[in-house]
Amino acid sequence: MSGLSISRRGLLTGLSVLGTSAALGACGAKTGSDTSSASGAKADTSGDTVKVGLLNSLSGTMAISEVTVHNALLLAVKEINAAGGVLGKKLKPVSQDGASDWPTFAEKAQTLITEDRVVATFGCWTSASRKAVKPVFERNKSLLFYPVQYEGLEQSPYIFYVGATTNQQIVPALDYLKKQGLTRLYLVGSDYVFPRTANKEIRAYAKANGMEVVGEDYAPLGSTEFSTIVNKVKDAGADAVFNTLNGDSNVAFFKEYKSAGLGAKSLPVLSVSIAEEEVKSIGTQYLEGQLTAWNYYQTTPGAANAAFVKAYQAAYGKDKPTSDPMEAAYTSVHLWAAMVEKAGSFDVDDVKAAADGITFDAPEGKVTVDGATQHVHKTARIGKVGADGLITEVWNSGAPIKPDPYLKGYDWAAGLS
Amino acid sequence: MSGEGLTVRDLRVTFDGFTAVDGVDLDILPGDLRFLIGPNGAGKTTLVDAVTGLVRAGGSVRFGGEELLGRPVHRVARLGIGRTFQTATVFEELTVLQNLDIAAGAGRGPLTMLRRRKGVPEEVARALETTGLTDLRDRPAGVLAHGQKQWLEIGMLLVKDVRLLLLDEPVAGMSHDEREATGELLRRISGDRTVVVIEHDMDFMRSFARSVSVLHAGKVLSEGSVTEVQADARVQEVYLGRASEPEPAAVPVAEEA
Amino acid sequence: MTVVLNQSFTGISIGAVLLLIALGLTLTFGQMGVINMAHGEFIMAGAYTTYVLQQSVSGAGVSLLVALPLAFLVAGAMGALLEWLLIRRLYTRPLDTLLVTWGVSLMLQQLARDVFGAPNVQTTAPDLLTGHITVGGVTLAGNRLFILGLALLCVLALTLILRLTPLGRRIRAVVQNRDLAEVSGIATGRVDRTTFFIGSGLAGVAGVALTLVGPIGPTMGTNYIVDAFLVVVVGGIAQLKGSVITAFALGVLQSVLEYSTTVSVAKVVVLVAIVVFLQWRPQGLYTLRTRSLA
Amino acid sequence: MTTTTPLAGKTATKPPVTEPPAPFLERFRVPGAFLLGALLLLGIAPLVLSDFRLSLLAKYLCYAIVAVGVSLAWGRGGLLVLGQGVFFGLGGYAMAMHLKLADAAVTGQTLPDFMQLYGTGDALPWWWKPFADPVFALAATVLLPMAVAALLGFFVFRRRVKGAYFAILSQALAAAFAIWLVGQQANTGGTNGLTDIQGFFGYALDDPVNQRMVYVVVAAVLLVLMAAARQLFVSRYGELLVAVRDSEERVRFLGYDPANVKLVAYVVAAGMAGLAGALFVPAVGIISPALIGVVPSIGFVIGAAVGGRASLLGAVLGAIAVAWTQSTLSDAYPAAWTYLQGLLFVVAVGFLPGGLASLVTVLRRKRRTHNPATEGAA
Repeated sequence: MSGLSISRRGLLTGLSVLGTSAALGACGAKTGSDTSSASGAKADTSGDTVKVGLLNSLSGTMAISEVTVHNALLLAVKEINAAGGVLGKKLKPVSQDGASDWPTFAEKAQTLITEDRVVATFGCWTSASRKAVKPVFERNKSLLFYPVQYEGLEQSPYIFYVGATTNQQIVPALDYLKKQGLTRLYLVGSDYVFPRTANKEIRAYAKANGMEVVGEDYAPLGSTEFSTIVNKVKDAGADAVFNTLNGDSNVAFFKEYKSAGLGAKSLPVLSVSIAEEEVKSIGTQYLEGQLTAWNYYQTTPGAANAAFVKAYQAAYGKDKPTSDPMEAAYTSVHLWAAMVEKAGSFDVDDVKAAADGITFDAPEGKVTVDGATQHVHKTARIGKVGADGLITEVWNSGAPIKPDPYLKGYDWAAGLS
Repeated sequence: MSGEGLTVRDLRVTFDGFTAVDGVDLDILPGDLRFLIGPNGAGKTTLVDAVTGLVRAGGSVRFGGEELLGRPVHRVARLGIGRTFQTATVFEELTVLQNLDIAAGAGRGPLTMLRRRKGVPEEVARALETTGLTDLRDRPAGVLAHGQKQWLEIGMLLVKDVRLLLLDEPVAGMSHDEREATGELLRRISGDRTVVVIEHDMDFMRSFARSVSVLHAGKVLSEGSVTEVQADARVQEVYLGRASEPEPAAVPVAEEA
Repeated sequence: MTVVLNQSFTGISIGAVLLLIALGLTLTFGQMGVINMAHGEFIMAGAYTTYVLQQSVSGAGVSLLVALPLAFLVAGAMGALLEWLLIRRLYTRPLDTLLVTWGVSLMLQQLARDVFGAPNVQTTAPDLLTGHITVGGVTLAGNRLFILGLALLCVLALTLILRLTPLGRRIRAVVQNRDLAEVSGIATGRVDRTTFFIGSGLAGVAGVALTLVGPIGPTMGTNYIVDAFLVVVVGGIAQLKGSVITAFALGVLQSVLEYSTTVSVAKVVVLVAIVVFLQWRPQGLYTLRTRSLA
Repeated sequence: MTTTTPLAGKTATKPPVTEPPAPFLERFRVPGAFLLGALLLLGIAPLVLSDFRLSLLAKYLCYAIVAVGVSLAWGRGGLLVLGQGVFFGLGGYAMAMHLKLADAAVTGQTLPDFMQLYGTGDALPWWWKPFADPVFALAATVLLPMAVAALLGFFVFRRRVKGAYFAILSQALAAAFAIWLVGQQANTGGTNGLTDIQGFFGYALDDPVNQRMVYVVVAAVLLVLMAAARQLFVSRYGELLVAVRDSEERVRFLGYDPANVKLVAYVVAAGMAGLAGALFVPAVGIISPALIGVVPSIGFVIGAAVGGRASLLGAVLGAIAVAWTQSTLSDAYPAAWTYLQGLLFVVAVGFLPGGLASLVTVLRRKRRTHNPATEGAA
């Protein structure tokens, strides 16, 4: 019985403290005002080394893909250090595990910036993780380099988008299909932001280009039961399937696809999330002859790529494939280093100012940073899966395509965003 | 003592085609201490299950003028009918006092429920006295001896002023002294309540029963005082070949399928 | 009409997968009342067994046939070990078993990741099973027919074991009355372990079958575990036929809904339908009505 | 043990029994610990921790709030609540929807940013509209989860769905809710969830001072809820809840409806999870389906299991400790963390069902046997 009265006292104490703190809080900035006292923890550039943050999912469902990106980032850091570092300072990579969980990404981004005081951060894979960390980087005025192709419609002042935006992957892929006379499309995707946004753009493109979308289906992320969707695809009378499925779902989809008697010859599938690593886990038995759209393949010709593949396999295993996101991650570190060298400073504003026009002879070919959008000029490449599990290019855009995240240069895309 | 006691008419319980209770009629007057005996499978426990709403049954069961069949268990209980089980079920992690307090409090309002118990309610104190558990009231019920648990169970029925007690083999597994004490307890509480006891122990029955019903194969075989029943030829026939005092079964739950 | 027939076959084949993954649970959960969340990882063990075997045995068809009994033994042994190490100490605490085996499942997943790597691995299916036959406009996929046949075979075998063999009699005796079985001279501990061995072994067999339709990776078990339990819960834990009917019914329901709506909607509707169904029949489709064991 | 015999009537009636006065220290143990906790959380932590550490602690305390409810429903009531993610999510989304609308209003928009990108039309869905009102939104963070829990619990408990069935059912619901949220990208933000939240009732969240205020609110709510839960634990209701856990059937024969007893615990736990979700949003700045499905829902009980489900303090400290271990260990040793997490489940639940808190009791009991004078001092 004494518990009751005392708990009440405790409660009152709590409330009074709450009251004073609320009064304190009133000194804080109001929404929308620019008087925020947030300054962002300053990166630590005092010593002989500077820290760079690597933010990838090392555990959880996304670890499958993100660990390879992590490896590629480490490789790039090692190369830069071997060449003398940046502005004479060695880079010290600090890894944080996003654990395939978006709130954790936000927390770890904050850790990298305020605790580790990194000069820049590289990583994230899913759009969801990028959306989760975006406010953290903006609030702290710190830089993130994002290495994966994505759905566009974004332009944060504190993110450099090194992967393809839609006009460097989806649009060229549609151009290619149109050129092949495959005009009736069935859209299959995982149920999340990228496929839904991409498919919206595909519909707009199709309408303007005399193509037809004959069906559109989404499977929950991680779904492994595709018999009904494949039945629907089969019945729809499509010329090609545009596939934005992600991860495990691809395995189940292609196994089902084959056993339903469909294949590259009868009904080709163009996938935008299947790279060399995924081909390996799905099986060439199911994928041979199918199409993919990326900016880089392990087989992409050129000395830069030969060196990259050789270095990667020397570090991580002879049978390890290299893929587009890995290449973009690798490239992103080199691009940042070049920006810093040009700026002569690690300061975020200086680096941003120096970004425009920075080029790098990347494994995918020459890439150039577009300072206005903070995206990268990239060459689009359509590839075909071979019996050896590698993807060979069957078409490319000829020259790097200027990034256009909001598709402003395309009339058919008006009203999309 | 008012009311008409327990009246059972044509009670039937069937499990998947097997008839466990097959048209039982019983009249138990207020203040009676009635023993239900019968061989394994006679339907004694099922009868009590039916009366307390645990199994669905046909026919009619009235107590104090109210029809019991068709009511959910807790509503039957609120009419002043309480039972115990073959294996004593007390709340092992609560103290004796807490057990009794919960038993006493079914009608409490939400505000009382949300407050901490202060002191010992009068009826709880009385039940502690009656069952002789006063000194053990702060012990967790889980550590009580077997007999004490049975008394606690009976005490939990007493605190809420139950008018009809249905006890399922209350002395099974008890020592001789415990049996005697339990018998005395039953006698005392049956003065102003109706008590029905399911029992295998014939000595215990002979010592304490006021009246006896013999069940066999789901039907009432014989009814009357201890001497009348013992003299009944049909009863002797049913028990012939069996020990007149079968040991309490090792597997109490499954014996009557 | 073809659409209806095609979808019916799809529904049945989804049902066959559900049945196969749930079959082991009808023993471990249905008969023994153990909620084994690591069941999914036994499925995974079966799939990885197929993968390892293919690395060493050439010929996809042969390795698949060898994988079936081998996966049964591997997953069964893991199950028996789990029973011996942990579960037998927890028979009186079913809810705690759920959490403990969830912990085991996490560790097994990480183990698979450390041994086989985080990415999915691939197996090659024999040509016979990647093709299809067409009967009157209906496409019958080889892998689906195989899974359907395998599921029915397992049901048959399990029924025969439970009904006809001395082991089956012992299992039923222990389930119905552990104490009585013990005093009748049955080594209940050994029967428990054997039951668990068979139940887990069936998960291994399911794992082999799943290599034909889905991904093989460390997290594959988690894809199936909730569905598998739902089949047994809805079917009623007492009888095998409840699970059989439920698996096919859910399969057909899922495929019909998917066809007419979207996969997400179908999933949500099926899950909600299950919750509602359990309101109506809390003990599932088939129950054993017995005297209350209060 | 001496055999007592029922001898009523023979013994003289004793004077009415009252509770023995507790020893001095005992009497102030609980309130003392409570005040100490309050001092630590509200006084010392804000002084010694950096802004960043404090915001992490705020997040852990949100999990601890869920654990308070878990301790009540599972620890006391034996209801293994494996679907707390649903209630956490309902509270979180209710709060985030309001904050997104408020953010949009500041910049003169009618639609939250994600709807402008992914939405179908330019009208706000009808079920978003009431959340523009702060009072409605705040009430909804608690009442919405409670209402859902009440509806579900009413049917489930009445039909005597219990134990494993209840646990599996909760998981199915958590899965269904997460899938639904993901599928409704135009209205809920899909997998991204609701993120990039700028303000909290007019205060800019990027200001560290305001972040500290959020922390204080979270800590105060935790303390208040712990006090409330403690009162429930020691009340008659608390005893009855334990009785229901021990033997539901018996409680029914005493004339109670156990369904109602369980319903109260379930609904209160749901409300607490909802409040935790609502506070999580300003503390972390995001709510997403990743916090709602089967796996996170199981995660919500692990803290309570490790610390001691039946002990309020144990559950709260367990939740904080597990969250802290996860975020410190998983970077350096992601694999080791997964093994440890699995091991925690096995050891804490399998071999130490009382959690770490039971170690304290065991030790205390040991000490008491050495010093019998303190026992039963009446």
